[in-house]
Amino acid sequence: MTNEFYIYLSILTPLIAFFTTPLLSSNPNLRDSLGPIGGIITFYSSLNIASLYLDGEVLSFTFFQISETLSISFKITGLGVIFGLVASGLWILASIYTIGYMRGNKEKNQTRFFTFYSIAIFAAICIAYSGNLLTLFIFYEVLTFSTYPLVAHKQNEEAKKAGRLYMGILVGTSIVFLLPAIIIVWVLTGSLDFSANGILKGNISNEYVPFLLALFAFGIGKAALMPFHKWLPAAMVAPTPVSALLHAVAVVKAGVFSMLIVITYVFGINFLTETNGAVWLIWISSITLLLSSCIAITKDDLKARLAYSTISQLSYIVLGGAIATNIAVQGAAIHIVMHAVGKITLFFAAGAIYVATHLSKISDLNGMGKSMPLTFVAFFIGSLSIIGVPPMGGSWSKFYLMLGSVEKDYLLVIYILAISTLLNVYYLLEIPAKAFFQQKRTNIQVTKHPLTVYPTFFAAILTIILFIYIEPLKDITNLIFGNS
Amino acid sequence: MIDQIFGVWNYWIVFILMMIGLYIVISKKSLLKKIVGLAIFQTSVFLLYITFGKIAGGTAPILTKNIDEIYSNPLPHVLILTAIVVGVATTALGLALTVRINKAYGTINEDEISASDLVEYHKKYLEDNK
Amino acid sequence: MDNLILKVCTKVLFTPIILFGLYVQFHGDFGPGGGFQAGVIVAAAFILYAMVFSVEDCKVIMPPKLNFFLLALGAFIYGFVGIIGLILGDPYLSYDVLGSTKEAGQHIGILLVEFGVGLTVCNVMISLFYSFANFNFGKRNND
Amino acid sequence: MIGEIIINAFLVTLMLTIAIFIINTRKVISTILLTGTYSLVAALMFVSLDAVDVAFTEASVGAGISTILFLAALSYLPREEKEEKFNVKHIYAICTCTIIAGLLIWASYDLPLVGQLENPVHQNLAQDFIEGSRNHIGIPNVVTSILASYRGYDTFGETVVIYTAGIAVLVLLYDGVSKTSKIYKGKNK
Amino acid sequence: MSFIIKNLPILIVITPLMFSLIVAVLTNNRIAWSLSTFASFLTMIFTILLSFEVSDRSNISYYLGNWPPPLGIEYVIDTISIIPIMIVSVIGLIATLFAHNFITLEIDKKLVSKTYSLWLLTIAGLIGLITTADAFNLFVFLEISSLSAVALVALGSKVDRKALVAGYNYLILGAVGATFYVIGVGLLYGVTGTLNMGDLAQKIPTLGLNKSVIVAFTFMMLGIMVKAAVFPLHIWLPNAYAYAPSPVSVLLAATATKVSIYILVRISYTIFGSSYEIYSFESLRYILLYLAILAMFAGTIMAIFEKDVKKLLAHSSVAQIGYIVLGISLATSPGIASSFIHLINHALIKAGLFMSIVAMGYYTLKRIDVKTIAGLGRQLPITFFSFVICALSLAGLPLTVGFISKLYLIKAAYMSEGIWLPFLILVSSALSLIYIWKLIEGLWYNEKSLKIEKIKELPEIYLPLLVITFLNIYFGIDAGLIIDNSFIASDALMSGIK
Amino acid sequence: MLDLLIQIISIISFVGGVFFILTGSLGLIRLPDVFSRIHAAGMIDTAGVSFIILGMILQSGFSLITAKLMFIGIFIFFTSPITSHITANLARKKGVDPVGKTKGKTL
Amino acid sequence: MFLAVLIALAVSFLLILVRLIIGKTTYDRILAANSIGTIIVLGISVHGFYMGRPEFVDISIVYALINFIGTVAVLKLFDKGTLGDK
Amino acid sequence: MINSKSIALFLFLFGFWLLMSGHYTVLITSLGVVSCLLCVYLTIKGNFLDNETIPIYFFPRLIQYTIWLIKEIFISNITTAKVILSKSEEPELFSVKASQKTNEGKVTYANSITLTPGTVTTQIKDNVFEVHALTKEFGDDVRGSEMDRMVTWLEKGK
Repeated sequence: MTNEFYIYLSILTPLIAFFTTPLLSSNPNLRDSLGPIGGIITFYSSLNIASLYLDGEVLSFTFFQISETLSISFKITGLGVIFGLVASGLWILASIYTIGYMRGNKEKNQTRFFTFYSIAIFAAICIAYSGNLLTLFIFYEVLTFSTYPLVAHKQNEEAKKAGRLYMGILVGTSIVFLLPAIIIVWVLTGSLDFSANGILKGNISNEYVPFLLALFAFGIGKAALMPFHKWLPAAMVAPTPVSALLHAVAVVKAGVFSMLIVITYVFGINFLTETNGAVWLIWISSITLLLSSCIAITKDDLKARLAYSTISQLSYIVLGGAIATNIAVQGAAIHIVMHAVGKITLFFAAGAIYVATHLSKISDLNGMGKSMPLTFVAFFIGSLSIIGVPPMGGSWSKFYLMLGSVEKDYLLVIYILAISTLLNVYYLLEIPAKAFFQQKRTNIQVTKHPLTVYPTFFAAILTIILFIYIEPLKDITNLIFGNS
Repeated sequence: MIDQIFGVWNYWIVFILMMIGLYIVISKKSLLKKIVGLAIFQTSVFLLYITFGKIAGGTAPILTKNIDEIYSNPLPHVLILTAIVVGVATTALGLALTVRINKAYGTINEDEISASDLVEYHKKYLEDNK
Repeated sequence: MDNLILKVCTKVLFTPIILFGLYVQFHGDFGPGGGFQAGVIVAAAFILYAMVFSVEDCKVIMPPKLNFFLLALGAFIYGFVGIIGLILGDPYLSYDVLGSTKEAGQHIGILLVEFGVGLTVCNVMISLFYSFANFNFGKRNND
Repeated sequence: MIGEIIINAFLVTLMLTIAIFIINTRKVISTILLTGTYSLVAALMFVSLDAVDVAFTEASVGAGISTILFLAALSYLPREEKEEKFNVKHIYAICTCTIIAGLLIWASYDLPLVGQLENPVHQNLAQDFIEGSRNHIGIPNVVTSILASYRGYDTFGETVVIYTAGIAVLVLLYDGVSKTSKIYKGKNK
Repeated sequence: MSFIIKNLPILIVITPLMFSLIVAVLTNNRIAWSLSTFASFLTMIFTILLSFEVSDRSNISYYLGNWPPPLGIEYVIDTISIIPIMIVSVIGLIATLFAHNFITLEIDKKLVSKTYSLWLLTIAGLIGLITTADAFNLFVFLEISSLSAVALVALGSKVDRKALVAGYNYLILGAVGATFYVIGVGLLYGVTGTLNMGDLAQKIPTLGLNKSVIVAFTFMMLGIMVKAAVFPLHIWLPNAYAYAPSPVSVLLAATATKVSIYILVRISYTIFGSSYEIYSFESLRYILLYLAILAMFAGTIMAIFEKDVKKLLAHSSVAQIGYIVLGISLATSPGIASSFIHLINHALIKAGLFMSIVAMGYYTLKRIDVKTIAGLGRQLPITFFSFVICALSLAGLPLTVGFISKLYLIKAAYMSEGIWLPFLILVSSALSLIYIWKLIEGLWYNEKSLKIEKIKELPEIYLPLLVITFLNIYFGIDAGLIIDNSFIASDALMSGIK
Repeated sequence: MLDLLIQIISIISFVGGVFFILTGSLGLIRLPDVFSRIHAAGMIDTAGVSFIILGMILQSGFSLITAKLMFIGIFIFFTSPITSHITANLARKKGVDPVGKTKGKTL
Repeated sequence: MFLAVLIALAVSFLLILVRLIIGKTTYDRILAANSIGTIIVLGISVHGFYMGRPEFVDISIVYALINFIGTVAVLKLFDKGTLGDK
Repeated sequence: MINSKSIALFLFLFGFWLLMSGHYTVLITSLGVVSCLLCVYLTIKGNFLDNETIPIYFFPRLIQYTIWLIKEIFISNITTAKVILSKSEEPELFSVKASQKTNEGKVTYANSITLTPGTVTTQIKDNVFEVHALTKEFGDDVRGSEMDRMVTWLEKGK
């Protein structure tokens, strides 16, 4: 059994799920079980890939060659391993949760939903293991297109409008900025392959670096840098599992992952440091970070608040990349995992609440903690993780980011991080606080679905586990800059 | 000297003739007049070719018994024969189109045609936005 | 035109003009002229006839269907002469192989080819006149 | 020799005069008659430049068939052009034409003089054609032998062009062209 | 069999030509169509055989009438000309297959066989243009193709009277262009005494610096630029493509201007390439470059504001021609190669776009408008799928042919002009997204405006439509064939420049 | 001797032809209305043409050209009255008033 | 001698051209055009003799023919307003 | 089909061909025969092979008439030239009766009138001709009806 087998396995499993789901539409149980099974297989192969990567194996293969310098190829990188683990691991949870949500909510068109869910995961995993910018771009687009039917799942006017905004911003930015950026890289270097120290060094004059980086930063609309963040709150009309997928697992993570990949493997952090090409990005991401936190406070809709929280958290990751030191990038990479787990907890909780009560306003949640204790405890743990309070996983990443900025003497960044944490505390902890300590206003029918509650709680526990077992993750992030 | 002048005189007049034809094509509004202009333009080009083929003191390139005869160059003649046919084909097609345009629009004046189109466009626009 | 003199004289002139056209057609080798000019002259005779009498009268002599068939046939003859050369092993439009000697072959080739040209040109001109003269003849809707 | 030149110059100038008259005639019939005359004079010019075949064709086509076609088309067209005021567009046109004419006249300084035996046109090919026509093809009219044999493919193309024009006009002036379309109307009820 | 191999260069021209003569006299429309399809199929087979021959020998010279070149007319097929021939014959076949269902819609039943005759003549004319190595013979075929194309365009008058005016303008401008070309050839003939392109290329350098040659070059280029619809001379194109009958739009949009552009290349590099040093056409190159840039933006912006879909696509063609000409004007081997790549790819893209849009317009009344086709995409999923693929290809999304061509164009532009030119190209292609999105949105999201009950797809057009869509993707993935051949061709062209 | 005679006769006929042609052209200019001018045109077509063709026939000697020249002459003789007649006829029909008096009962 | 004839023909050509241009009625113009045709027919023949290649008289015949048909066409157009059958 | 008229037409045309041709090879001459046959066929097909097209009965007296006519033309040409040069024109319009019975006869008469400069037939209605004359003398000539008699005589050649 060759080592590439695991790559094939992890890529093909969701693809097979994609093709078989429509065939099994008559048998909902079998159809729904495809998700968890696929997730387990993918996660298993991702773990194998990770261990192989830690052993120093270089895994790469070319799927096909378009022309001499262009190809569709896959390659395992440190960042890719992390993202692959996140995507596949959370797929297990998400798919179990989705079953509960969809059945509990009695949604229509479930087959279509599951079909596109699988293809989205497929695209995410392909992004994780892509070996060059072209492959990355293609699956980036596949991800965009495949999530569109999910966003517009409800097919009413509002959903369609949101879907249009979603597609408009994501496809627009990717073609208008990202694709040209990729082409420019190709023209400059004649290659699109990722390399541990970047490929641009020596091929571009220093003054152009910020511009090229800007094309990438704004082109990767999924990273939700302001001013291209509007799609994220708009996409909140989607069913909650989709929001979870969008905000925690696949889409936004694909965005920031691409960002990090570009910064580390295309530009190279040393090159960025030399040219100071990423300084502006620090400020942009800081502004995004603060502004979106402020907006989040004003939102009464639970999912909208979480969405702005996501925007803010994504900026942490971009910020980590922009600081461009080893530690900061490692922190960013770890934050991908931590935020994913934390945010998925929060969304699961929100979805569970919605399934149980059909409530989506924060102000309506007063006193609900007593009806749904497990859910709100999970929500509380998730919030703490996002805020960065030990012993939750989120504290690690914030710690690394701060280390990174200290290393570079960006003291202002530390202040910003601190302010943002305070804001986080305010807008996230307000919800469990209200749920537990306020008086319940009306009698609300609560019909919990077990498959929505337990994954939520499990995800919350996962945040704590990740705080303790951080070592393997650290090992992988240490290898981001080369396998030596 | 006179050789010099007449050596290029033909060319010059032919060039000016061409430009008169071209001028008519460009500036006249009447579609029929444009075709006339095109005919003049093309005929003048034919003259240019034939002028190239001429040898002073030569005769038409139809062989006689006299071996020493100087014949003008027959190749341009052949080319122009072809070109004349192409010219009449263009004229015929242009006329057919003009006739059809006149039937469809009731005019062959360029400005009036575009005005008519504009009116039609606005009518359609109004209908669409009812 | 309802003019006695013109009608009678056209009848008289019709055949000599056509014969003159045919003369030009077959004497293109020796003097000015050839298929193209001949075609035009023959067509001119038909056009004269159509103008003086009526297009319908002219269609008795040259029915439109025949006219159209000959129109295509002329060009076809030309192309086909070329194809014969091709089949006999020479490049396209090579007449050398058509006759016993090269010169005879060229003669036959040129004669046939010119005939094809004449046929096409003559019929195209007649067809053009038919089209132009009788456009809008029947009842039509507005464009 | 001088006679030739005089005839040439006379005819060319005559053509110029006619062309200038054509620009501003507004009666279509005069335009057509003048164009016919223009073609006739051009044909005379061809005769004087030794191109008898071309003259033959120009006379029968340019002056004959073209004029008849114009007249036939005129049956359906307005007989008089609309009056045009001299406007900016004319100035543009004049400028364009002047520039192009200037370009051509500039080019004419490097063109070989008319009628010189040593011109490249006469040095290349011409003699081969004449000898070839005499010896290989055996036809006195060199033009015919080039037309039908040496450049027979051009002539084939020419035949196809005229065929195309014939068929195109036939199709365009087909009597039933504007019968109402059943498909379009039917589909939208 | 050997005589077929020996005569392939002429067979690809006379097959459609002779069949067009036969087709014209038929009365049965179905037979006429079958025969036309057969003819174009045969042409494609011959072209494929010819391409094998060319790859063996790299240069095939064919003497028509068995007369050696300066005396007679010569046909030359080489690695360069095989590319446009391939485009014309393949697109010709696909378009002919496609035409069957649509031609009776817009054209009187009794005229169908004659229309097919004109159709085949267009194809034959275009191929003849490419193959010939004789400057004057080129003119003859130019006229065959343009006259038949004009007639075909004007046939659209049954649906919209503007087709007549479009055809008229096409005719007049085309004739002026052709006459300009003839003047150029005449001047060259006057100073060299020959018409054969190879011969001309040899003789022009011996003349030294000659005013007539410069003017001749200018005139020939101007003439062909009209036909190729290079920017300021493109005014005939949008209307001609927009108001032509639907299948004709497909054929013309995909082939006609491509061939003219090929001739542009041929003239500037084969005839005048050998005297490049003497005249140093550097400034002329820049004129072409700026025109191309203007074309890119003008075409795109016009397309953005256009409502009529066929016209929109025609405007986009103007912009795409700008890209192609830009590649040529770089005057480097990668530049020309990128032009050739885009030449092929744009033919595939535009054929696909026109086919799918026309197939949707089948149900609309008269003009295909952004409004009238609203919502049709949902009812015609396969057609819509093809449309989306081709549209994305036009925008240059990876995995489609459009991406490949844009990539190489930008690279070539960067290599010879620096970063500003790629930047402009990127901006204009970003702008092109606007109109593409407008169409996709109209087709998919907008509510259906037509009150037609029975809308279902036409299975008859699946074959051509899916073939072209497949080609759009296939050559986007396995681009080696196109890229390699384009580079071979451009190297062959550049080797002529001394 | 005979040659000289033929030369002289042909020159005379040329002179005659030129005389009639010029007179005819003059007549075309200065005669008052279209009907009168037709007579002048008729003079060119008959006397002018025939004299000049006669001169040319004499110049060419007896050959095919003679025949062809005669055909030209005959053709012009044949067509000239027709064109004159239809021009006059049409002018009358369309109401062009002749100058001078009108005798008898005209149609 | 032939040159003299040619010049005389040219002069009369110009004279008739004056009539063609000043016209007055259209019938004058047609008449003048017809006469110009005749002059040109003669001119071509004489020119052939002048150049020493008199065998191209065929062109003159075609001229005469075209002249005739052209005149008939113009007159028919004036008479009936069309060249076809109404 | 084959009657005296078609044969006469054929012979006439073939004579015309022979005079024009000048190349008396078998090929060209046989082509000439074919051409002449084609022309005759066309007249038959167009259904106008009649006395008007081929007035064979004119032939016996044609030469004599032609000579007379040429003489008339010559005389009237000189007169016309005089009139033009002396500016003594006094045009008049009048009508005369023609005594011919057949169309071809009338046409011959009308053409003869027109061919002699100074007189032009302007209209024909049945057997009344409207004639325009340059001067009174010309008018008197026509009214004197010598020409009418000559044409009638020619017509009687039957």
